Amino acid sequence: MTDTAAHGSVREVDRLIIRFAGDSGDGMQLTGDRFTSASALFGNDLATLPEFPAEIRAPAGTLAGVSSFQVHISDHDITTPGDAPTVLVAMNPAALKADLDKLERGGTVIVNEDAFEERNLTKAGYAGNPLDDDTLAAYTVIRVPMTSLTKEACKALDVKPRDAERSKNFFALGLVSWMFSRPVEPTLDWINQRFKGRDTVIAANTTAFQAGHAYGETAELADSHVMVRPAKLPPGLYTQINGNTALAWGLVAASQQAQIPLFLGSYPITPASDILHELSKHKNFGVRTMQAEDEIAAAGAALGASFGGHIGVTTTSGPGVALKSETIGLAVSLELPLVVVDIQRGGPSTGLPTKTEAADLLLAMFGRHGESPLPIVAAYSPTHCFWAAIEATRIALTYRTPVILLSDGYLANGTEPWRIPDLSELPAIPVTFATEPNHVGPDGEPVYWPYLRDENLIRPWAVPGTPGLEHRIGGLEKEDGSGNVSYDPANHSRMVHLRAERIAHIATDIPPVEVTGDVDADVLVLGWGSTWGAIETACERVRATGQKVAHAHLVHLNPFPPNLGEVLGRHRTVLVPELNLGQLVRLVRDRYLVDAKSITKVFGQPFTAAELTDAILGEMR
Amino acid sequence: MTDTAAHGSVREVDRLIIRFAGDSGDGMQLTGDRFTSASALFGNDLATLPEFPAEIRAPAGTLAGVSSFQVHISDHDITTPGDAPTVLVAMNPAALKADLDKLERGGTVIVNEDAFEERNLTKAGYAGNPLDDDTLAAYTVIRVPMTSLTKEACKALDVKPRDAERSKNFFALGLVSWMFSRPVEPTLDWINQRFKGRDTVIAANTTAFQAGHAYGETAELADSHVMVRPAKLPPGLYTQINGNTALAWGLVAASQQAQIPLFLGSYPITPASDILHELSKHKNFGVRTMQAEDEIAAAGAALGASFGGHIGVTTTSGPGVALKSETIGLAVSLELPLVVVDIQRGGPSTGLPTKTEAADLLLAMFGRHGESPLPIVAAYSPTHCFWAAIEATRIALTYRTPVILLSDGYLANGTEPWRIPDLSELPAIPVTFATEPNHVGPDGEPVYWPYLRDENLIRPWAVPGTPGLEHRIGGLEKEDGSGNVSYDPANHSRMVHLRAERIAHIATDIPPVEVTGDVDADVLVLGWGSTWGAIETACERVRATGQKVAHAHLVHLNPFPPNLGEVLGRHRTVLVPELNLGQLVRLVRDRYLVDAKSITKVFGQPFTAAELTDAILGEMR
Amino acid sequence: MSTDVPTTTRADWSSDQEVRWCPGCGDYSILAALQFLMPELGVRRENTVFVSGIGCAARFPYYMDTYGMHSIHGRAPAIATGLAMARPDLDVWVVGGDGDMLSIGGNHLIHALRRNVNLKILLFNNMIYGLTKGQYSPTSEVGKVTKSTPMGSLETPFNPLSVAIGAEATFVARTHDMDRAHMQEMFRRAHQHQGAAFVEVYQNCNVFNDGAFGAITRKDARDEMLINLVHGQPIRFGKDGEKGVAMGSDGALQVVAVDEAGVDALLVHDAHREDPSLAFALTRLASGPYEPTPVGVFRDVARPEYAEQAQAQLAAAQEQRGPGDLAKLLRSQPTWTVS
Amino acid sequence: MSTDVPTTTRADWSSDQEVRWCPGCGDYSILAALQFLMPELGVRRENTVFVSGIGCAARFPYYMDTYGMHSIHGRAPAIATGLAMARPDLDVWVVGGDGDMLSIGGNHLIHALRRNVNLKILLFNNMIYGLTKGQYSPTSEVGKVTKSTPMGSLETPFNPLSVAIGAEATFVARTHDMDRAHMQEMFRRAHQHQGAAFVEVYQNCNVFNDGAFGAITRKDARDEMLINLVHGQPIRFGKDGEKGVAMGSDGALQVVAVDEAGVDALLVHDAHREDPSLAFALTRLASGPYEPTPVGVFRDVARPEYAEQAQAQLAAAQEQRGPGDLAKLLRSQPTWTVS
Ligand SMILES: Cc1ncc(C[n+]2csc(CCOP(=O)(O)OP(=O)(O)O)c2C)c(N)n1
Ligand SMILES: Cc1ncc(C[n+]2csc(CCOP(=O)(O)OP(=O)(O)O)c2C)c(N)n1
Ligand code: SF4
Ligand code: SF4
Ligand SMILES: [Mg+2]
Ligand SMILES: [Mg+2]
Repeated sequence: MTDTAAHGSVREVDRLIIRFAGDSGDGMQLTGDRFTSASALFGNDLATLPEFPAEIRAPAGTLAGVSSFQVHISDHDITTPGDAPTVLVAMNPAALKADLDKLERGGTVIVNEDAFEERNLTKAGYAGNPLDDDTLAAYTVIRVPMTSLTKEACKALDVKPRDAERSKNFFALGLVSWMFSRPVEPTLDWINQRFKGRDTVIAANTTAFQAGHAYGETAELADSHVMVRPAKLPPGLYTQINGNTALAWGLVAASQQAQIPLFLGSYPITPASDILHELSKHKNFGVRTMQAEDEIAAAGAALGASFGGHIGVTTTSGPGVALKSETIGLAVSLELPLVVVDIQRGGPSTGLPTKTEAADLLLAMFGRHGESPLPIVAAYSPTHCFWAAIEATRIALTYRTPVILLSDGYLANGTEPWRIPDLSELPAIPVTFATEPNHVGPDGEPVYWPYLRDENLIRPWAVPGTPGLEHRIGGLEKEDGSGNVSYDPANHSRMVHLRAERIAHIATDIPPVEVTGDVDADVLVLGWGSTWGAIETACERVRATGQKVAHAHLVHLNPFPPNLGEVLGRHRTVLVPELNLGQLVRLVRDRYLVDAKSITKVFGQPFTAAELTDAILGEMR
Repeated sequence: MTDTAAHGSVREVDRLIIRFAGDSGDGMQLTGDRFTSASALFGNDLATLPEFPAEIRAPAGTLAGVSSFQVHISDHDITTPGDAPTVLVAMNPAALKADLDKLERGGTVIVNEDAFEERNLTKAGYAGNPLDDDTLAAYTVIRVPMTSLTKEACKALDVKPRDAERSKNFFALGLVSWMFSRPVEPTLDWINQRFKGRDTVIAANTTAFQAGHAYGETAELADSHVMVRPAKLPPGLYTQINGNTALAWGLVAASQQAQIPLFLGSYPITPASDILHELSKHKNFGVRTMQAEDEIAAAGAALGASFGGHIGVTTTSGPGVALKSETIGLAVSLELPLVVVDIQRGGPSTGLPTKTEAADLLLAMFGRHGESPLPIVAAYSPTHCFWAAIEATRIALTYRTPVILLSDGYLANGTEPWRIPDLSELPAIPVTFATEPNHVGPDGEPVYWPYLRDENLIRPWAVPGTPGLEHRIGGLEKEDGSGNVSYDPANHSRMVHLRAERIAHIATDIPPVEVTGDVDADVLVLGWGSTWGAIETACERVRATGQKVAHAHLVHLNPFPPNLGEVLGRHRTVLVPELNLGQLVRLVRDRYLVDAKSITKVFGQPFTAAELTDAILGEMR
Repeated sequence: MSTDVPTTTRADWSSDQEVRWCPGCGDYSILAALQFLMPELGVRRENTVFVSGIGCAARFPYYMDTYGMHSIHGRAPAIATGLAMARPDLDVWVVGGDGDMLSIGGNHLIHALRRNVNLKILLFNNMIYGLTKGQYSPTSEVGKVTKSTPMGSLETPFNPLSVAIGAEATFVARTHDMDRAHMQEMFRRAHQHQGAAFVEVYQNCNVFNDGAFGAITRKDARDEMLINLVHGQPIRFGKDGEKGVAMGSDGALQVVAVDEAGVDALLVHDAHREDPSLAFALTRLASGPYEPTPVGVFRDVARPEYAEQAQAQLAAAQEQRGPGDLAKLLRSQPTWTVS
Repeated sequence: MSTDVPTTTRADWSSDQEVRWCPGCGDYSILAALQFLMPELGVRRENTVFVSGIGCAARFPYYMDTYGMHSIHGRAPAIATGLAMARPDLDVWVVGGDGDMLSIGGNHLIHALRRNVNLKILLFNNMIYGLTKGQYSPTSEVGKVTKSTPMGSLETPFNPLSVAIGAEATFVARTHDMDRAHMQEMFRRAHQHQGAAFVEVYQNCNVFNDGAFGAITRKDARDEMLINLVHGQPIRFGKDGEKGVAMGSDGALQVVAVDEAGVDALLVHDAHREDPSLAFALTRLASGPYEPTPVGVFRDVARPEYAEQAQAQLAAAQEQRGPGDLAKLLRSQPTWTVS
């Protein structure tokens, strides 16, 4: 900090939303990431929203090729990556074109002047040069020839100009770091770490970064010199984490808490692949990861591992869940633990693979043939993915059932600061395997009945290797108790009802849904999943207008928390914002016969707090 | 008829329910089938319920091996195979044990005496011989040594006793044919047809049949000599048909009406396989059938054929629908016609493959990732499968959408008389392919836009081979109009809504739901699928008690008929009987916020009219 | 396998469930062969698992008094792979029919084979769909008339052993339901193999495809129609071994008369050869169960087993980084303190 | 194909969609090869369909100005089979990556091959998952370190040509993205083949698996590392054809020095041989793209095509029973009249 504090007048603001936009090749994700980390280490609260094209590298200079990264930093507790950016860093015309309309009126645009030449302009579909006409009239524009300055700075080093050019994103990073008074060490350290061994690259990036930083100091940008003080977050040790990493760690934590080895069967798919990548790093935790030939095999392998006494997990996105349906149905029938993670993305079909959406709730609820109920848990923030993963695993292990854990592309890639919990804060997950016969056979000798349930309707779990408990289970209907194949009509009816009650009964083992804000408000906003942050902020803004509003957010979508009906009954209006065409709203209308109203968005992007504020206020008029 | 009328006193009854029960090896299905055909040709109205084990041939003599066939014949219009049989034909102890409790009090049991020996009795789990103790006290018992009498009768012919024994089911058939005054010719003709070329078999079966018939005449069974007069059905040419055959013919009919070749991609599965078998016989209609490597390939091949301008159809049961989910989602995105036939069976998982259930409605409705709406049509009787197939195909072709057609195991195998429609009664299905560009490109030349919709939001269908209309479609989100890949957020939202409206709009093109019975009743019974017959009969019985009740039955489950809300609004109580734990009831509660009540049965068997009558009356108290 | 294994008999390996195959089904003799063999393998029932898909063959696990799973159609190899990877200490057997493992389950089968995961895979090939009442299968001969192909099937059938070898299988064998001793020998060899072992069992479905293999498995036909492959031995058959298999000058295998070609001309069977080409050629010798058909172990080569290697990676990871420490993991990215 | 086909140029076959592969991706050269070749095949754009699954390779159809479908991951061979069966008049090409067609889509691929349905199947093998950013694929070498296998992959890779031949393929060829002329020759031959034609194209993914094939496809390496298979010719390679392939006494193929072994000892390539054993042996010659590797047409045999046969059955049925008469069908079971 000291070094930044050193310089002259620094205007203080309580929050800042910066959006880095450039070509897929320009390293915007990395730039945004570094800025975020520096801000995190500096102690701001923050939230990020990375956006990138579905192609590995869409054509350079085109709109389709634009990759951007938005970060919201503040000196107080925030829950979203922000609505309209205050600052837009545009590395080329396409980036400006794609993101300018997002910038708040009067905001600052920092452009890489050099990139605004003929070819790029036409590729971006600009007739003239927006830097010269009045396109940017409404904004503060800072033109910086980043490419040439970077090359210039790197002259001294023996790096080819083309390579030097690659470092221009670090120039941009250096410049913004100065403007917003970010500490420089973390970034310099990181550069040395990341490119260890490739000295010229280290040299070029470091030089570019420092050149950018210096440029800010020397050029007349003083009045853009801004600072956001650290946020007063609850004391503790913090780290910055995205949803997929948090989810992977939550699975590891659950396995540790239960002392049951973790087995991941997975098939790569955006935006879920990173969980496979992360878990495959932790073999020293006894975590087995298998990249299967397809999603069906991935789910099957996980189920096979569960039969063997491991906690089988399979991670995927919508198309994979559809494929796993039959195998999940088998898990329902076998009553074995299985955690199915669905990182939702834009659909239907292949849809928008890299964009977020939350339209798989009803698939999770009903996407199996026959009466095939299972619990559903949904994460509501990147860091909550850690806790949601533990909860999903706890339910799967405790109740011997497949559980679907819902997250989405926004949570998966979005990051926020996380107070690292003490291990003592983690729930215990006691699991016991059957080791003894639990029944006496017709001829009086002890036998093991795999479907002889306890008072919670949970069946025992005897794993291969246990002498005397040899048994067979399968997808055909089973006799209540013995588990032998049975075509008896009355038994089938009993089993169908038992499977349903078993899942419904879990409601007694989950926390009641909490209501935040004005419990006596007429309007309740009922949410689930990644809409949490936007809803919280929107509700605050609504209250700021003097209106009352309450917020309830569901982590358990099936079964519902026992008090949900009562909570809904307390409010005259129930609004249900969802990133789909209205799915949770159908479940609550059916279950509680309340005239809940839907607020929907299917733009492949999260709600902004502004959109929700307007929608809520609109309903109040 | 004459020959039957000839004999002495024949008691007339208005209806009869006979149940043939025996070992899987005893040919009960065939026996029941023949009796049914004879009755059909005789002019009775009728309905049948075949039941058989999941194994090809379960162990002889055991309960698991019992195969039975129930037929309801009457002189008036009936809609169900009947509740409690008046006559039970039991070929062995297991059959008696398995089905006796179904027989109505005071009913008649006809047993094959010879089969009631030690081994069979123990296999069936009888301590003593039920023919000797008072097990059958409450019933009229007719003991006939069928096996020995059959062997005896066949002595003359040169057939081995073991083979002769096989004909004992024809002895039983002959006996019952006499008792219930069935014409004999049809059966004799059929024997000669069916076993053409195998003269000894023909001889044995004919002899056994006649022996059984004679036995009735000679033995003192006079007071069991009963007759059910032909029913007064609407005039016309009739045939007896089961649901799967009717469904297959409906698909052929639809293809003929649309002049679009039929392509079936299928993978065998009970109880849907017979549709594949039936359609593969009709190659002279240009029907292509492909037995694919799995359900996914079957659906994929059908979709590929649709892309080529055929009407792609894929037939399966629950597990197959789960597997096809992703491909159906692609069809939703491609907006191509596809008919997915789900012959529902007992679930979850492999469940009860040969038993009926109707628990796939919500899977059909929501079993795809993302917002992926499609129309759903459900057949309500075996013969209605013909019309439902035509309607599903009409919607698929007209609106370029996958349609899920729901039937179930009971409809699939159940038979009833069908007045063969005149071809002029079939709906026209006009389909036009695009042959010309439908838009002008940027540079003014004509182009083809595959997603340029008409006023009904239907996109044009240009098939390969059409010059000038070359285009690419895929599962990624498409630009409204051009159909080019588009990641534009606003476009995605527009397309998601267009896909939803497109399906919702079909409501304007389907008949309003009709209410039968007392339109002014407080109680409305809302049904769908195979519960129709039982509901109709139950409602009649309720009215017989002097109470009013109305019945509405849905053929279109998505979208709902436009007048459904208004209909529901007219009745104080809405009861929804379903062969699941309550699925349609969820949809109507959500959609119309009416407190509809569920009546459920998951016994792998259809509702009996009695069960529903009690349930409805129960709700009235 | 572990020592001091209690001695068992067939009865110990037979579950209390009544067997529900059709009378006369070939599955009975395969079941008997295995139930009689298990006591000889020196393994424990509790460490033995049978996993199957769906089909008549797939009912198999219900009849073995071991751990077992009757799963869903086609997925047994995938499910068993997860189990074997999680529990390398178990003996995992996979049983399924030609439809189960070559039609819907074909992909899982070939991937299990290339992974060389420690599964003993028994394919009961009856060249038909039994449980669904007689449609043709991927091994049915061309022109097969069935309910779904009234004018005859069109597809060239898979040769299961060619498929397996094409998929990098390390152990490939064939036997048939009429010869218990030979079945047991094949199952024993498969069990000894470390890795994925694939055994095709010709199985008669006497209801829907009766006699499909009669031409080669009838007692009186075997001498002339079954070519017994024995590692290290020249490939001969016929009552007095008067016929043999030799490599033609054009590089193609052919059946020769031994007295004409001479014993030295005969191909000496080498099941352990790394290169699968010859084993593949042997699978092509008969184009169907109506020509002289090789039975026995076609291929049996050593290659690291999947689950063991995965296990080794876990061990190595613990070596290098110590056993997992959750507190450390949660702190493994840059951290800062808020006080 | 029909006569009087209008002459076209590459431009006619290029769609207006901008190509979205990474700069330097091998897919570009394959696309160019096909776009330049199509005008020579004497086919019409409207009768040509490209069907693909999902992956970088699978974006292919968007760039051809023909009919096309970018379907779902792994299912292209199945979807294309339905299309080809419904419309035998069309030229149907299938394009996909090694993950698309050998991982999730492996079963559809092998069944399409045994069916011998008239598809031209192009597998772009870059030995990696490109679109999902670099996980190992079923063709990745053992020990491959990727995001999903930080300690190296364990599975033995598929040899796509071995798999295809094991699955009864009638046409099997290999080429690579560095040699347009050779690619075009292979594509042309595939197009001429009546039935399922399988072509493996070694394709460089310069972002996630750069140089995977460099050792054999680099201009200066080709002479020594690529073994050109020419039907009817002895199999030779090396700058002056100084090396060749011969059948060893043990029945295994081996690379020999021609001057030592003599030309007559060399194996003469016979792509048309019914027995696939030798073609299979050739696929095993190189254990990976770092040893001398055969390219060209391994196998090209005639066998009735699936869709044509299906068509023939329809025709036969109409012959025998006359064109379908719906009224008759509805009356085809016993009927009675109610008056
Ligand atoms: C997903 C799914 N598809 C189809 C079926 C129906 N089915 C059950 S077994 C079977 C094939 C039986 O043939 P095979 O695998 O050869 O076993 P077999 O009965 O001949 O022993 C089929 C298609 C099913 N149970 N599940
Ligand atoms: C059902 C489904 N599973 C997974 C994915 C994610 N996915 C897309 S492409 C791909 C594999 C890409 O590799 P490859 O097929 O070799 O094609 P390449 O990108 O290398 O050309 C995967 C796993 C998907 N789109 N759909
Ligand atoms: S149908 Fe065939 S395979 Fe199945 S049990 Fe009967 S005989 Fe055996
Ligand atoms: S990721 Fe690889 S395969 Fe995909 S486009 Fe880029 S270079 Fe080509
Ligand atoms: Mg079979
Ligand atoms: Mg690839």
